[in-house]
Amino acid sequence: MTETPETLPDTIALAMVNGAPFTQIPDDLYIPPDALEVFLELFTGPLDLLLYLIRRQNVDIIAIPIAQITRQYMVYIQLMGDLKIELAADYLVMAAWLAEIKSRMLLPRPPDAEDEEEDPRATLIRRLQEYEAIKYAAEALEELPRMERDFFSVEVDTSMIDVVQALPDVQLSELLLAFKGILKRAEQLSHHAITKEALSVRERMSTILENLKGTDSRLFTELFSHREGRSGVVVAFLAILELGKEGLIEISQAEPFAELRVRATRAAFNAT
Amino acid sequence: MELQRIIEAILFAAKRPLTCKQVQEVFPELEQPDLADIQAALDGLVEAYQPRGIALVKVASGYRFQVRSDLSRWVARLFEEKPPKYSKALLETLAIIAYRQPVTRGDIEDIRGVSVSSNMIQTLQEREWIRVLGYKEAPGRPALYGTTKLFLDYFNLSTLNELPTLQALQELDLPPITENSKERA
Amino acid sequence: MELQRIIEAILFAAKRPLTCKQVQEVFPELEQPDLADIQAALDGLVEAYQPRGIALVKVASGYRFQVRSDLSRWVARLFEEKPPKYSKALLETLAIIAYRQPVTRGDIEDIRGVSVSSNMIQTLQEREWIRVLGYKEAPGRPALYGTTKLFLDYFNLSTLNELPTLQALQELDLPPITENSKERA
Repeated sequence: MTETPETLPDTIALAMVNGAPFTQIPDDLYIPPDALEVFLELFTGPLDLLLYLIRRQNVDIIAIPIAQITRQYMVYIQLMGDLKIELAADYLVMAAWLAEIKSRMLLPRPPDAEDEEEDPRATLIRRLQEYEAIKYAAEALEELPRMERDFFSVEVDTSMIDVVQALPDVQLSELLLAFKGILKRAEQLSHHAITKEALSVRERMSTILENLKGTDSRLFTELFSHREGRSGVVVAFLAILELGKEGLIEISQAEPFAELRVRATRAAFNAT
Repeated sequence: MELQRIIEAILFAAKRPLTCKQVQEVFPELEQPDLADIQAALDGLVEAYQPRGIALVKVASGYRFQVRSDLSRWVARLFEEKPPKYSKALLETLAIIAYRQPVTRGDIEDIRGVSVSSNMIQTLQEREWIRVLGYKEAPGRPALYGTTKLFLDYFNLSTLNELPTLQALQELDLPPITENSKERA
Repeated sequence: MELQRIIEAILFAAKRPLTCKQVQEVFPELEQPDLADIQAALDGLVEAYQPRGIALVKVASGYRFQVRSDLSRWVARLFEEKPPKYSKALLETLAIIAYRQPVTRGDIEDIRGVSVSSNMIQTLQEREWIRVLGYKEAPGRPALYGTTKLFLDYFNLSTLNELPTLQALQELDLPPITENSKERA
């Protein structure tokens, strides 16, 4: 903190206070008026300014000379106001508080009240101490070695590294849940009901279409496997009927009692 | 040795390749080392990093540190992002194809009541979970989709019959899938 | 030694500090080394880089390589921009959050004796030095702020305990008012 001259020649009016020339400067307080604004910017708030005033007296916070500090503080506030320097409301709040403490200390107190009522200085001192601790902590923080100033991050080139992006993972339950949702919605839509067909028929439909792929046609009987037993044959049969109904296959008979032949409809299999 | 340490720090912090000349210019004017000394320091660094997991290499625009190529398969895993999640729409589409195959896109749209994007179909095809079984004899000759063997494998099914029947499905009490339950597992 | 090389490459490529556990997770599930082995490799790396221009250090979110501080004056010249400066007000606010967390904005204002601008809180949040830990059960449910690991990382600390000790508050034993009010003014 910069040192400032102790006093001014007392003939020069420093400012006008309440219409009267203000020439008396409290001890240890002189700041050139045009530097007041800059001076105020040095402080982060009223507690900081108060601390400064206290520290300049070289006294301990605990032994804070309330009346004196309050007077000095008020002079600053007054000066700022007179010079039309916009002052944060926080400074005025502090001024009011200091004035209150001072007046309370001047009032005679009944002896029995002493225990209950806290010393009005205590709260102020407590706050000053608390603030001072933080002020020093902030200064220590500023001194701590830190990134971008005292340390620099290092980086190596990784552009040559190929990264294979993993594909989303799906649980079967998610799939079933999705289908359940569809069923629920479908039930509500009267125009489209999902027939509760056995899944095996749908699967067989896929298999049969697959089988017909790349061939001109197959014998009807080739589409069945006896190893599957009766139910397998029924499934295959239902699948063939369903495929026929959906126009995906054609079933033909060259002549009466000839074997049935099944072929995929013309459109079907020129892709994949 | 001190010069080497400084240059080493500069190259690591630079985040871009630096030439000998550029390294020199990082030094204040009056303290700039000779290019020959810088080159010697760089050569020393290349040597010093020989046994290490990273290497100082010279590329077109200068010297840079990079991960050694024999280690890139380990490092690559650092950059693998968590796989994205499929949309509900995509799962529905896949479920319809699984249960109702062979189906056309139109069929899926009818069932879902909303249009199905080509993107979604493409994603499922790229994943090789669905394929075109054929084309339907109908205006526009729409493709008929079905699931693949890979689909069954992925979901650990040996046949589609292992999927719950519609009846069973409606009775099934599936826990809702939440983001968390999957990630924290 | 091979493990050390792999971990070295991973740490250099990561662009952020990694913990032992995070290093382990970079390895494929079946090839994950023991944490003890990883720790040994890390210790070995710290040692190996002792004479070099960069150092492997442990900060709050893990291990990272960084330029040694004695070389920072050279490295700083690489960057045209000056390192950001932080105002006293911002540092005070940050100090209160660091030492007194969890705190509300009201608490900060009480200690500093001035109102705290939203801007300042926002700046600290954008730097990811502070975050909302929760909300206080009080009128208006004000946010409770605390510092992040990134804050510690930035200041090269591994835990909050490494912050400089806060000046202890003196015991209050006030002299009686009567004496004090007759001040030497």
